[in-house]
Amino acid sequence: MRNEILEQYLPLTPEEKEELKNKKIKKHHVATVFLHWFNLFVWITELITGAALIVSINYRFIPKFLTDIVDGVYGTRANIIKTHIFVGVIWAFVLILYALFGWRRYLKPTLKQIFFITKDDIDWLKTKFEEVALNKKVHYPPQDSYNGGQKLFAQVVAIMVPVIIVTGFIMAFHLLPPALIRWAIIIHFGAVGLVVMGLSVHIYMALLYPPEQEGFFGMITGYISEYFAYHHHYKFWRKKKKGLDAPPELEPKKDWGPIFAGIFLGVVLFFSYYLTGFGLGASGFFQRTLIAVLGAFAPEAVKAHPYMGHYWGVYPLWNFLVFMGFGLVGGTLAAMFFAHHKFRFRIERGKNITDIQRLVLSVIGGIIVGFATRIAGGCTSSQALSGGAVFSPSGWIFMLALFAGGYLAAFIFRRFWK
Amino acid sequence: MAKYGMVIDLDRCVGCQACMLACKAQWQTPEDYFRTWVKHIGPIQHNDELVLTSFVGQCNHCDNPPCVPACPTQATFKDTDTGIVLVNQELCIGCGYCVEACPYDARFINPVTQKVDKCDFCFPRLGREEPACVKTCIVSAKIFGDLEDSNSDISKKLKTGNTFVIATKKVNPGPNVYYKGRRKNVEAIIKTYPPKKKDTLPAKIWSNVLRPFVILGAGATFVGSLIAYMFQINQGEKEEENEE
Amino acid sequence: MGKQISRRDFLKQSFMGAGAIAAADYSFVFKKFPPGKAGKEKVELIPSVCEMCFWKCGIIGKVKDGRLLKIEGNPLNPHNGEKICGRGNAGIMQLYDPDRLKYPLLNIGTRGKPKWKRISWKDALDRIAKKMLELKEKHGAESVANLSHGSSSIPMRKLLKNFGTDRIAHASFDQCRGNRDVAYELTFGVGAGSPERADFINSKVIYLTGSHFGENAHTSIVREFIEAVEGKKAKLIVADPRYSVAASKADYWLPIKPGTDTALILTIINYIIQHNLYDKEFVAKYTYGFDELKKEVSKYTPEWAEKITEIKKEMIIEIAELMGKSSPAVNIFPGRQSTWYGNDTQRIRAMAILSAILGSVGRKGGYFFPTKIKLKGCPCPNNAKKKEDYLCDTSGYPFMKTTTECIREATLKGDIKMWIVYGSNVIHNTPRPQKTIDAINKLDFMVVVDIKPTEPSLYADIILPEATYLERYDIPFAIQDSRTPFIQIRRPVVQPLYESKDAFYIVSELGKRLGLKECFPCNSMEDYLNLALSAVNITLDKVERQGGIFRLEGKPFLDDFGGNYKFPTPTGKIELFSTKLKEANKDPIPKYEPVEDVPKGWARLSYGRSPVHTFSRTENNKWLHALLPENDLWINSEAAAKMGLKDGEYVKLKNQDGVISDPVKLKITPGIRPDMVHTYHGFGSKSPFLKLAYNKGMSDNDLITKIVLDPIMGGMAKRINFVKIIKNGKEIDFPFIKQKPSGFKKKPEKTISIKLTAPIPAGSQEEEEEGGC
Amino acid sequence: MIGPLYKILGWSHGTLMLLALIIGFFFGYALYRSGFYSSKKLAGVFYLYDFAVYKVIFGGIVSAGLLIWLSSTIGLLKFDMLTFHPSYLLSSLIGGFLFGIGFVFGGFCPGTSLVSAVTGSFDAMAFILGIYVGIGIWDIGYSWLFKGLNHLGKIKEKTLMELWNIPYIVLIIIAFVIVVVTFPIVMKVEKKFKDE
Repeated sequence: MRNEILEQYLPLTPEEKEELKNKKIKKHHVATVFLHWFNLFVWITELITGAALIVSINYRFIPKFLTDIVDGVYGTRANIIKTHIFVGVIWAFVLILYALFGWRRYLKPTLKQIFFITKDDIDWLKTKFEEVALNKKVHYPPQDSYNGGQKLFAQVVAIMVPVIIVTGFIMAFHLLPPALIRWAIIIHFGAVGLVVMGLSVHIYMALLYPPEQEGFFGMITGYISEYFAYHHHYKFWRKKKKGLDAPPELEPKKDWGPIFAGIFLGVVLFFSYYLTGFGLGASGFFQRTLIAVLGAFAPEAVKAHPYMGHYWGVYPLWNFLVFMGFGLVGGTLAAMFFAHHKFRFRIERGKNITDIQRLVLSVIGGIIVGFATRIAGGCTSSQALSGGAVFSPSGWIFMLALFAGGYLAAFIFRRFWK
Repeated sequence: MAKYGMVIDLDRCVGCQACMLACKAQWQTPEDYFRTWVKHIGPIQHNDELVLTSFVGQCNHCDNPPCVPACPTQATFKDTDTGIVLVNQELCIGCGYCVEACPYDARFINPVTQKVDKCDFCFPRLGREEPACVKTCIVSAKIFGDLEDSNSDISKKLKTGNTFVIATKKVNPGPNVYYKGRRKNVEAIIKTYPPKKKDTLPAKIWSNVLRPFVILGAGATFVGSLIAYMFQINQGEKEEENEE
Repeated sequence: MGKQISRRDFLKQSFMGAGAIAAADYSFVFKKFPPGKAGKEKVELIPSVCEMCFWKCGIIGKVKDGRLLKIEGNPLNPHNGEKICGRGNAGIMQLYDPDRLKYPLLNIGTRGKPKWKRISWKDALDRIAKKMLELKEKHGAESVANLSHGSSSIPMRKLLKNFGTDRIAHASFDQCRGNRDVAYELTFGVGAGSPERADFINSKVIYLTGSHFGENAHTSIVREFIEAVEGKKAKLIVADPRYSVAASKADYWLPIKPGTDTALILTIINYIIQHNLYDKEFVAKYTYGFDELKKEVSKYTPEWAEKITEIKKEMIIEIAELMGKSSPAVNIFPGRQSTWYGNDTQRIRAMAILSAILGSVGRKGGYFFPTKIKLKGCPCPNNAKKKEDYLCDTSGYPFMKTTTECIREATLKGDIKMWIVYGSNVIHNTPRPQKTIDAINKLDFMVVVDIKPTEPSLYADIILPEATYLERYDIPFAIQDSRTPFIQIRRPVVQPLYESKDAFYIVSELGKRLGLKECFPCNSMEDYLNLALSAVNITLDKVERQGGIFRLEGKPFLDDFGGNYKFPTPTGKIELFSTKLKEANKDPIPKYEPVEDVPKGWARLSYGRSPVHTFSRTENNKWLHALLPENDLWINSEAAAKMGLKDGEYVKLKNQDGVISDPVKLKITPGIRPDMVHTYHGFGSKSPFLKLAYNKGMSDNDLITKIVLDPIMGGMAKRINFVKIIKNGKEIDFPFIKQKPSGFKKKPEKTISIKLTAPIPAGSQEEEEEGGC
Repeated sequence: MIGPLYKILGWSHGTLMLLALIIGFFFGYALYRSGFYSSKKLAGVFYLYDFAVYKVIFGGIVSAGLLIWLSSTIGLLKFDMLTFHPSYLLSSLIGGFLFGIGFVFGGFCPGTSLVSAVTGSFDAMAFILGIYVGIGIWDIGYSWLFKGLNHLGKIKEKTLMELWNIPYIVLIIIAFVIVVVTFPIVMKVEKKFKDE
């Protein structure tokens, strides 16, 4: 595959160069352009206010006189932190929206490309270094829509931005106990530092370095000349022009057999009991997250409530079952990744009911299950499985009643799944 | 300009804890959190003498307080006019670096406001009324005043000698709360509640690993780009043509 | 005395407002305001009188839109000035205590396991009045008894006397300071007073017998005591088996063997007389019976005293010499709670005699005289029968007033059918609580008037919620035991919360229903106060405008009487030889009677106060509870080591009658004798309605079951109970550790001029380090 | 080291959170890889075409029971220090029955709904919305409607061993016998209904 590209990637004759120069190729979608310049605005304000906020000797990034200037501009330092948080929240909101709606068409392919380092990219870095430092005439190896340097910087940004947002929210809204807020602070500063490292190269390359100049205008208009594309992003040019060489797909793995799954779960349950003394549990996650949300709005009411009251600690989320829920989500994503399954939005339903009916049924099922877990004080994983393993009476009764209820309902509503 | 401090006369103090409650009433600190404390010591045997005293403590408003550099956003600072270490509630994000850094455990995180709370020598009452603990002390064991004003009560009391600070050779942030009293009492206090030099793991990692890495890294790329730009300028515009 | 600020300063301060009381907010500091310019919120300053204990300190309530924010001392009060103790500051949480009594309650459950029904005030008072009148017919007015404490219970006592019963006992007489007052009346003709009239400020020597200043935070006297000892460097002698706060400041600490104080004092008296150190001129002029005294005490020699009191004889001689030399400015402090071993009145008489022969009575540095202040009372005639017709056998006790024990006995016999318990936790303050509960169960009717649901309310048929001291007027306080006598007024700082009512409403409404209208002619407390104050021709609002205090002329010392003062005793002189005791054929001159020794394997249970609690009254106060949630048990470290006990462990105690206590935390310390344990009184509440206090700590009162009545005035001795330790069900005996005579003298301290640990001079802060890219 | 480590060694709450994350990770991994991201597979047990849920639960019970029994007999684990569900038998019965009905309606249980929602299934997300509503109804209505409903039929015993005083290993063997007997039957039933 690769040498085929190399053969076709020949230096251009002057005429071809002229011809390609005045033809335009669309590189960036308008949403990406907007997002880029929005990011620029955010990063400028956040860096200024952020750096101005950090004035202690042990943490300071910029010299004192600069922070005093910013202090002067904002009046009181309280305004600085308010601006910083306000802009941060807006930024996070926009990014999440972009990620949700732009997932399939933009984010997924871009991420896939960024984290897919090839030999060409490494060669590109070497040649770039020779060109800039040793001032040699170079011929770039064929690059995709993002060249090696841009991929490297994009990787840093892709990982560090969510980290910055998450730690930022923890700090701004006391989401976790002080001990973790302390960790959040240094991670936040470290992540910003990493991005800033890449930033100066990114700005120099785009703004001041002549050969890459056209890329800069590309980010304004969204179009670049075909020549620039051919010379700097040959693989992108080929894909755009000839629609070739999409990266190979890995075939998905099959599910485990139920017996192996049972034994695996048994071992996990054993380790849970051995390490912590508690069994597995899932319904607790929903109960405590609901309490945390309600508590955020009406802390007094929740604290005084006869049932919810004793779930309420100073940090309701700081609990075994809640973190088991986070772990569960992590485990699922990891499992999906290693099984090469594709993430796809879907609705599973029987043949003879419509999507809407299926959703309504799920909601009703959820309500009954949610309510039932409160009565029984647990769900399949905590009562049936964990309780069953230690033969707690309520566990076995719960399981038998579950099957009974289930078969009864299944018999009545067999129409939905047939 | 002034530098406020306090002298606590351990000989006069009877350990009645009125100061703790006056402070709590004035500043509504929640449940069992107190900005000032009276820790009863003894009666214990201290080199062949019986000792029964009270460690009356609060924020010492040190000359170079370890808590101030520990706070990233400088929410806590030593007010230059009065020498009092204050906390700006709006800037504080309740991370607790300063709480960990204080050698006297004089700070705590208020669970209601989720921000740091500490003694501020009754800053809003300054100049009009004595701090609540000084005013209510039934044996006038606490004397508050300006250390730099030589004829203030506190300076006169300090001149009578036998005054100590709770500091050791190793840990001496320059506290401004002095203790007057029999040597055996002060020694018992320092022995039971020594000032500890404390540091948190994240702070250590930050100052020894992350910060140098970030500063060097960002510095390197910035300087690198600068030099590259220099090269670019002195060998004139690089035309597109000689590209091949 | 604290610095007296003029009235102008005081008023100036109040108008400046007390600044931002809410959480500290220094946003203005950044506008570089000069410190001190606080916000302009309107904060009212209302002077009143504290009742977190009985010391009646003057306070100021800082109130903003009807809510009490802070309590501080009233600078115009000559006793405590702007100073108030921890409990005074925590008065706010007494007012806003969620568990306080809110509405009149009727018990529809059983006594001990109550179920409360809320009823109206009218209904409650009707029921009480109907019951009282019913009992008056059937069994006579004396079948109604009253156990009360605190200043707000005085109107109720007057009403009951008018109703026809004098069965009124207050714990302060037979459980606390009764025998001390009787001893002083027998010797000087006038009681020891509250606050005690000790002129510490001029004393050269102060002698304390077990008084633990600082652990009882009686503000004005602790303040003067410390000023004298630390300020004026008076010599302090403390005779206390426990290394108390006072002992830690003493020049001489005498770890005396419990029960032998009288022996020590009689030995000192004898030594001073033998070596002519006494004030001959004062004794000749003002005392009666000196020769009998000299003959009586001649047998008490220091050698004998060393064996009895376990204090080195050199030490006894040294302090006797010191007292002799420093007379008359020697202060033999009478103490306050003194019902200890059963011979307490004689002990305090001995102390009074010692201060008399040193000539310190009515002299600077000694014990000064009270100044009579006559206020008009409410004209309630006393229709109660004469004392002889009482059923309590007071024959054996010549100076006995009605005591709780006497009422308990009468109730068990069935002569008393109804109790009105007014502001007194009878189950916690009287020994042998089971006997009190048995007595209550025999009652027809029981009424409790209190601010908190303490133990007695569990057995009440009707509970009336009384307003706390911050929500009511009270009778005017004429402070006579003072060098500068004054009158101070308690007035409501905030409106009464819930449906709590003040004493005047309760008593006048009850009076109406009992047909005793003329007992309270005034229709409001203000009228009553104006009537009372008219005796010194001032009005209520004149006093209030003056900051709640009205000063009078005092005549505390002999010189104020031109050198010849007639003591109100039968002989007109200080009776070293008591004529009244002679008539009642008791020992006219105190003798040393040995007290039962601690049996092997046991330890003597002693109790005391904490500076942050007033016994069971403040256990449920949120802030005070935060400071001291439960009491701990002092136990000698040597003994604990032998018994295998560790500090902070929880153990139970068993006393000689087999009563087992709740678990208590151990405090192992060398500062107490091996055959003695000590704890704070007032903990271990059994009332589930007090959410904070319920079952916290151990009630020492449960263990005090053996009692001995003082032969002269019937006070209940309490320090004669012995305990063993029970750890995880196993009984552990106390080891016998021979105590050799001792006595500790304070080491001289060389003053060091330089500050010992010189701090780093300010201003040399590390240079501003230039960081960042 | 004698388990349960958190309780015996007195680890901090933070460590417990870390352990919860790790255990949750493997729990989620196992649920996903056993195919429980699809409600079709989950509901299969009630429509007889795929008894995966039944097999996994019983397999888990037997294998976990065996490991727990083995470790507690050789003294590696203190059985009585484990946290047991309080035995409210009647509540478990009612709760279980209702749970079964809800399970059939929605096609998920709380744990598997989370797994499937994360992988993009809208019906799982609807199910989770339902769960929150269900719990909300309980929380809000607790004081006046459902006060004691979750504490019915309380018995003292925490395990069947105490209740029927049968040794632990015997119960495990019984469960194992059930597994060995029922699995082939179930396999046959699955095959019959699978083609429908």
